[in-house]
Amino acid sequence: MSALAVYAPMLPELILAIGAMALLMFGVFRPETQDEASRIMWLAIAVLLAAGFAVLQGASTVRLFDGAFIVDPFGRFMKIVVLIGAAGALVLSFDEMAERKALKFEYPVLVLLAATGMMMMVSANDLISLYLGLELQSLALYVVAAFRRDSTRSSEAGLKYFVLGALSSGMLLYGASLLYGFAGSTSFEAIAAAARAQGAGRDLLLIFGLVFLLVGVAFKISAVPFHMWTPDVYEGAPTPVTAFFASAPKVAAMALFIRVVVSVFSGIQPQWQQIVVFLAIASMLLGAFAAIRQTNIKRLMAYSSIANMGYALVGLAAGTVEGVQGVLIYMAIYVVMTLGAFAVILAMRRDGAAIEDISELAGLSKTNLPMAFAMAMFMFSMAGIPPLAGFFAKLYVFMAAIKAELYTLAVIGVLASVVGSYYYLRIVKLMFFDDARAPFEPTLPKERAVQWVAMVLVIAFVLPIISSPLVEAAAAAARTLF
Amino acid sequence: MNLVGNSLLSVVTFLPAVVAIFMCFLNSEAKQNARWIALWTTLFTFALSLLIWINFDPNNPDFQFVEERAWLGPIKYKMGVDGISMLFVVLTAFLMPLCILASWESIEDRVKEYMIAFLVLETLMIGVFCALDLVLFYVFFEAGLIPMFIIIGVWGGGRRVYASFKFFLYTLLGSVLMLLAMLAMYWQAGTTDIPTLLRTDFPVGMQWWLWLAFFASFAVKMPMWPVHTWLPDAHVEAPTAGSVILAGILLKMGGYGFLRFSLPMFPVASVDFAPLVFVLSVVAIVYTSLVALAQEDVKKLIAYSSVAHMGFVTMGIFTFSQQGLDGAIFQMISHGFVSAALFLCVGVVYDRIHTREISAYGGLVNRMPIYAFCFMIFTMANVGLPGTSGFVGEFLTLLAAFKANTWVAFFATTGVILSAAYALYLYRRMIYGALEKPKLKAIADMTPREIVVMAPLVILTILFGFYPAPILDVTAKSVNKLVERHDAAVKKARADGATRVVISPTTAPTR
Amino acid sequence: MIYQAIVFLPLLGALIAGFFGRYIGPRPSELITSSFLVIAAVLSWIAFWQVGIGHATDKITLMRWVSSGELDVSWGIRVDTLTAVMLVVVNTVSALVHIYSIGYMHEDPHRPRFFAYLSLFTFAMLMLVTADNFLQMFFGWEGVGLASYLLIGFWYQKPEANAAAIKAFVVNRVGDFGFALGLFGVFFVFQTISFDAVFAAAPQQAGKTMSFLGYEVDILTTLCLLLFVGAMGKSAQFLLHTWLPDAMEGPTPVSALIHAATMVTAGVFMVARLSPLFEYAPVALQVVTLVGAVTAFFAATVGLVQNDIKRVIAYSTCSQLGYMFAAIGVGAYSAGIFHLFTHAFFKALLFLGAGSVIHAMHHEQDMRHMGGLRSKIPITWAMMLIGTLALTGVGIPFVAGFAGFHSKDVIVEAAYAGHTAYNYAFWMLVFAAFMTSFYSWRLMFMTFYGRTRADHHTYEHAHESPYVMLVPLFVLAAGAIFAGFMFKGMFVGDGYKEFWGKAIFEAPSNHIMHALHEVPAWVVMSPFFAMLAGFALSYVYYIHAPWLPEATANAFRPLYLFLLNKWYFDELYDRIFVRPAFALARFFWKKGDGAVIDGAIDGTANRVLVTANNVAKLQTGYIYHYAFAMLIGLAAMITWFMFRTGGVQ
Amino acid sequence: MEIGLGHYLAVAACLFTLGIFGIFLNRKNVIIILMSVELMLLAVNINLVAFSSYLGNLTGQVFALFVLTVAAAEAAIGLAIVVVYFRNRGTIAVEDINLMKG
Amino acid sequence: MGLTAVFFYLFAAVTVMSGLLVIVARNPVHAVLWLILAFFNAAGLFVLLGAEFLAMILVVVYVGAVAVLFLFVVMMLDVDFASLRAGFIRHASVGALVGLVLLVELIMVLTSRLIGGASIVATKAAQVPQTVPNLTNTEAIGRLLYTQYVYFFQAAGLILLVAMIGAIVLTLRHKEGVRRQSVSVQNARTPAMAVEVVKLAPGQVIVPSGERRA
Repeated sequence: MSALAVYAPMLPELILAIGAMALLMFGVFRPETQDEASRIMWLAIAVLLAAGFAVLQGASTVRLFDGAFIVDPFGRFMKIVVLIGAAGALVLSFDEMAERKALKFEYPVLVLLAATGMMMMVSANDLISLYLGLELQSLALYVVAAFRRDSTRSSEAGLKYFVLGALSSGMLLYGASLLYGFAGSTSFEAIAAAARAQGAGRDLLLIFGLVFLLVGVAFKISAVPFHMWTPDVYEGAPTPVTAFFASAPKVAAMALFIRVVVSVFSGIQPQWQQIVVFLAIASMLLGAFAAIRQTNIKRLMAYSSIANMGYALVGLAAGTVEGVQGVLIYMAIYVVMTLGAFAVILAMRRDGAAIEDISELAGLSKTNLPMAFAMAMFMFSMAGIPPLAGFFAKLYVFMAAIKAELYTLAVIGVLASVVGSYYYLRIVKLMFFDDARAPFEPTLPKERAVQWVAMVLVIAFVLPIISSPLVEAAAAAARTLF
Repeated sequence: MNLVGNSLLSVVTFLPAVVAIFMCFLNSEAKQNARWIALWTTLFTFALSLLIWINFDPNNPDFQFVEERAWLGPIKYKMGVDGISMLFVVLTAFLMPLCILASWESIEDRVKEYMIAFLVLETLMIGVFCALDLVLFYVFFEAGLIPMFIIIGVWGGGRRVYASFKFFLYTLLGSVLMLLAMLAMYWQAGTTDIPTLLRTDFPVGMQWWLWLAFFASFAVKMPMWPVHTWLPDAHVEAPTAGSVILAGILLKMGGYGFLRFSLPMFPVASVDFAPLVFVLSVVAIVYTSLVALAQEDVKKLIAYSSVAHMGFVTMGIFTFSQQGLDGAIFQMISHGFVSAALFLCVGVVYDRIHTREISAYGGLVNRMPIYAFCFMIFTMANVGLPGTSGFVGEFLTLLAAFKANTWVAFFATTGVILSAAYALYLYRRMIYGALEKPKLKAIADMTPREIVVMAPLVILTILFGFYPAPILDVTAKSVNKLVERHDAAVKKARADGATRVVISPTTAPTR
Repeated sequence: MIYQAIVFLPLLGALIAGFFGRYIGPRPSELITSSFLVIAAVLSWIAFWQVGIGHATDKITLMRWVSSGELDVSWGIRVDTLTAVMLVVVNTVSALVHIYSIGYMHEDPHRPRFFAYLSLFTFAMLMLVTADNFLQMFFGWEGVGLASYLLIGFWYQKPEANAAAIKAFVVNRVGDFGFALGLFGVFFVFQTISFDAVFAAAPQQAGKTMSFLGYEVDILTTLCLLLFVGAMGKSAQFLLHTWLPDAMEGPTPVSALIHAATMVTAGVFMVARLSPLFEYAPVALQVVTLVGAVTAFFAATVGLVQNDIKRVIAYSTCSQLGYMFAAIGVGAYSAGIFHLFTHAFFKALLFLGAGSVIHAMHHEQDMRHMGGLRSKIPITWAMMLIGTLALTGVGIPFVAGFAGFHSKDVIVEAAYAGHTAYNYAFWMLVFAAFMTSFYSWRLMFMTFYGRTRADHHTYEHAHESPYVMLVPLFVLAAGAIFAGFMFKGMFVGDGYKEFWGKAIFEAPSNHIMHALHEVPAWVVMSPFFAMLAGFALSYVYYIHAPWLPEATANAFRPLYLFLLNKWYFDELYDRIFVRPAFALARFFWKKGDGAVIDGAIDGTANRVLVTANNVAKLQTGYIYHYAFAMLIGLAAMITWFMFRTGGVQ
Repeated sequence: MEIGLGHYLAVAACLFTLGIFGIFLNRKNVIIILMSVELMLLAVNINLVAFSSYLGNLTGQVFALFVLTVAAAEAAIGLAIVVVYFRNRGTIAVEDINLMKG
Repeated sequence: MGLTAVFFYLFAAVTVMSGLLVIVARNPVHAVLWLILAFFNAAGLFVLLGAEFLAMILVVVYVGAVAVLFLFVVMMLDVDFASLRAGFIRHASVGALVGLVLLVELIMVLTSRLIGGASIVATKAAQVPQTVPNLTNTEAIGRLLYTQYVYFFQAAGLILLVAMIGAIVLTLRHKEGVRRQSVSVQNARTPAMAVEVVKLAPGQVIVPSGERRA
């Protein structure tokens, strides 16, 4: 028993992996019906919840497998967010998929495996575990992107995602190899120690390793200029998948990003700070501008997520406890907003077909006020208007940036947020100011549930009863990295 | 007092929002219910706000009714009012029932949502004036954009989309910079507590930047020339009650911000930038008064006149004198109900004829004598005729401006001439003359409901013109404290060697 | 209590008539307001007696008004001789005008409103004259402006009336602009705006300078000049006079009350009230003289050729106000006020008489369409005659005469004694007296004498006014005859100092009141001869040789047109103020706000959209472009660090 | 001249660059892109093995082993997606893969 | 110049050359073949570096499986090769420039920094697993793989599982209308199920009852 107890900290990952395999078996040997698939979907959600529950058990920092796997409060925080994102995306998935008779049991299995990969990424404390986690996640995501294999768009999305993802993981690997060469080890601690050495900041081998590695991770969080896949994939992938893409993997990749720069490269903070500032500025600006002319709501959400990652990076650029805390809060709120927004997007159905054109939202407030109101709240929140959650997300990252005296970054950030608010407003305008179009089909219960929960969270974040647990947990999580 | 314990401010602030939440579950068809609920809520809120006034100690220059609760770690939920802010709370609560009444019949579409938007807006506006924490202030300050955006956009006129976007983005652009400044202040002072910050001396170099950032926000909100162009558009397109709130309360947030933040927290920068403010104020007064003269849309005209009147406010504030500040506050309060009343007046005829073209009217006095009377009172108050509330503020600010800079006073006083010109010109074109337009032949005078809306405004306009003491007494002590502290801070900073060429002229008479 | 009653009875009347006139009907409204005014007038005379004769000056504080820091202003009533004189003038004339109006306006459906305005005006005027500080004076100042605006525009359906009303208000505001600045300056210098405190502190400020608009200027001179701008506006002095003739669009009783007897004299009153300041500002006083003399002369020239009966009187008023200012300018405050006092009677008489004529002629005002009315309306004729005699200053030199004779002669003498450069003031005033005589008689001749030029119907139906209109005329006529004679001793005689008490201050160096008694005899005689000459010429032109006016006009056509068009002031102002203002307004609106500011904003917004399009175009959809972007990003970062770090390695 | 670590790294760098090159130079066949990715991974492997050898520890080789494993999995998935795409569009020309853009 | 150097240059040159040919080859089939050549030579380099096991794996897994898979797909997708590769070099110059910059920088940094002295290499080798002299490369890797790196090993397993699921889920199709052979059903067939005995009355017509067939 005691030998097994050693592995208790990785119980969440075990639950996910074993759960995935069990469900796979379950799916393979049961008749291929929608009901069965739906049951597996429920079970997958249960597995995710169980994993989440397992994450919550434990408080200390534990390293396993010669330090390749680390469980710490930071990781726990991010894992919870990841699991919420994944579970939320699954909840949104199955009504939609069942509706169009496209529910397959492989989907939840792949999501579970992807989630396993994400958990591994969050817990990675070694270049190899980083890489493997990343790839486990990515490969699953490539598949689900192309999941609707009869759809040209879906397969194109998968193809693009795959090709560019492969390129990015090539770059990441190249960086990893350089870092290995630099430090003589793949362990984060060893690299960190080497990077803290005198003069490491001028060692181009280390810097190149850093750059290549960060490029690979930046691709996953779709930071500009490594974002190019995002709009196309978001648009092409089945909408529930897009919802998934926009939530959990971003969080995992961001967790990875944070851990890598903060704990591995703390010795060369000025260098990575430059990269992060660049990525942040580019992402915020591009996200703000490119979204303006979009007509497809999923594309819009893609650019929105690019911009959001830029804001999150603003906090990271500070490189301080406050900064990391800000990013954590940002990601948590981002996931909620995103899931809520996608819950609305998924509910845009007419005559059994999903509608993705933004203009179809016109006059929604007249045909479905609760939904329009929820969407408006998400949009205002993403625009960073108080007292909604999105404002506090931005508040914390900018707070950190200001403390770190990154004034230019902060100013550009807030200006970009003004530009960005334009397109969020445009959606509100469509829903509230314009004449009504034909109503959508009635919102399905699960979608409505997600909409409502997310909306309540977004609005009620202003209450300390909602916000302070998150803020404090984020603060505690952030402190463990320093 | 014990009825609401120490949370009177919170109750006044959040009562409308709480009711709004309950109203969400109201049947949309029950329009009349929505109206009555909103009316009673706002009336009750107003009654509670009067409690604040009654229990307010005018001899205490500090914050009163202070309440503090934990919120976001170092950021506290802290509310309180002093002589500078208290009246704005009452003003807001006072205007709200009038807005609801003014929308009684003119809003037929989505009544419930409309009332909810207004109630939420009321909470946010009152909150702005009560907040004693930077972030809390910002939350209230900025959140008001949402309901206002919706109000203009949903219940507005033809170009409502353009106007609402302009309003929203303009204001947002200004205030995000302020947010950054607030954060910088937080790190500098280690707190977002406003009373503490009021006692904090920021380094002079930092003050400049902070001042500019706050200025960006408040100047847009005021609005000061040249960032004023959102206002005419927003006013024109907003429904009547929206214009009332916009002119009556939202504009005051800028002036309030200057008084609460710029002046006391960045005294040196305020002095250094005062010439800039003076120039902009004077331009606002002269330029926008002239522009008002040329308007063909009655709401636009009033909007431009608002800009001009706000010019007096900024000018008064940056004289750093008791009279200037008293005058500025008075001007804001007075403008709060005078401009509100003017927009209500426009609303009265707009509801009947559905046009805001001045040329579509003429000779209204023939059929609407009561209306003409009300309009006359407010026109005269707008002109700043002594005996109306509009005079006192203008007078005090100009008085103070003369002390600060005679050129400023000189040009600003020309506003007195111009305001007479455009206001009377408007009155002549709309009210006087023969009733010739066929559409106007059957126009009816104000209904009892409209009279009920107007009457308090008329009474207050006259009352405060003859007896402004209730307002001036309340503000005096707090303003005095502000001015003294400001002077001391500037003296100290200058003594510390932070000498800088100040362009503000010294016009001390040789004695 | 008596003073409160004097001041607030009119207000009460105004409120009753204004708010409840619709319900109680026009006749009660008339009666209430008129009787209140009569009471006030009677009380005023009592007050005059108490103060003027009994020297019982008084000060009453009614209520706090504006208080902010050092500024502490209250509503109050200040009663001294100056106030008492004004109370008498205002309330007497006002009461008479009220009564007169009952007849004059009896056909008008809006009588309650009219009487409310009249009473409101009276109240404002009373606030002005009883002010104990600059601010209350300013209140009254603007208040009479408002009432004037309302009354001029009383017939709101007439576009001309509306235009005139706005013009009156705005031009007055130009004056108020000066007043306001002066007021601010006073506070700035003295830290108070209470009359007593300011007057007490004024001597210490004499000769000191302050910075104003970038110049170092003498304090008191500047303040007095600024305040005088206010007086110019209200008293329709040269350059700011344009509103007064237009104001004749209002009902005639209004012209009598406001634009002859009371409001326009507010400027004179103000300068007299502020004599403790002006006395220390000799330059300002010189300006006052100059403006007064020029106005007297200018208005008289214009009056020569006007055809509207009321306009003639209006220019006459303007001219007479110039006399008053000229007197004050040379230091003869009491002379100025004396003329104000007498002028109120005869000018109100003339206006009301003219009103009676107009009433008789069914609202015909053009003298070219009158003539021969003497037989039709003899009482009116008689009253007008008395008024004319008083105005032109008929009297026996060194003995006695009509009211104007006494007061005007004192002014002319003072102007001589004042030793202006080349005695310009004296000569201008004498010449103005000549012209005054000419146009006054011209008015008489054209209206009442000769063959009628009115159309038959109108002429036939011309009828004498009812007694409710005539009785006020009688009272005023009595004043026009006796006021000068009776009160000369008090106002400008040897006991004048005792009479005025502290109400008028004269600097120790000011000996004008003595000097004017010692002017040469020819100086004393000069206005008399000027008057005679004017009468003679007028007689020749309009009775003896009626073809002469036209011939003269044709002979001196440019001059005639120049005068007829009032020296082209309206056109000039239209060109340099009104039209440029509107042009500028449109320019600022369309170009400034529209093109530049909104252009910049919308332009920025468009730039954003264009940028957005371009940015979106970057997203070509081609994998290789995406890969290329990544590569560029990578290469850029690598290169950046190469160069950042390269130098060190 | 001794063959040092640098030589191997240079070879790897060349291959890596070629791999990147292949991705955006290639306009016609998406499978070539996949092969380019394989080239990149090969470069990485050479790097890892070279470092491993010169450092005298095996981590690099183990890493390379996993890279190989993952690369195989990646190739499988990649080719599967290509097949799916081909079934839908009947082409795998890179230039045709631009249904979604903007 | 030792034998190692000769082989190094040989393998290196062929690897890079065939790598180049992979991306410029007109025919995808050729490209795959060039790729295979590159792998072979890379395996040679591995051998030079003492990593025999990896060299083996490279040949077995890559050449034997991956490359063949490529070949299979390329040929399966029956693409019209003639029309391909027409617009090969359009933005090549810019791309080449950027790529060249990258390459030069990489080589500059990697060679200048490391060929001379592997200083960091020497100092930092201590705390990580060493090659054990008396074990073969394969054995050493094996020992590590199942002890210290078991976590990675399991993770790699999951990845392969994902790849499997993914490949199947994306490409496996149950075509409608295709009859599949089911041995168990065939074997379980009894005469009772196959033959129906019908008694016919004279003149009665047999109506085929297709519905009965299971």
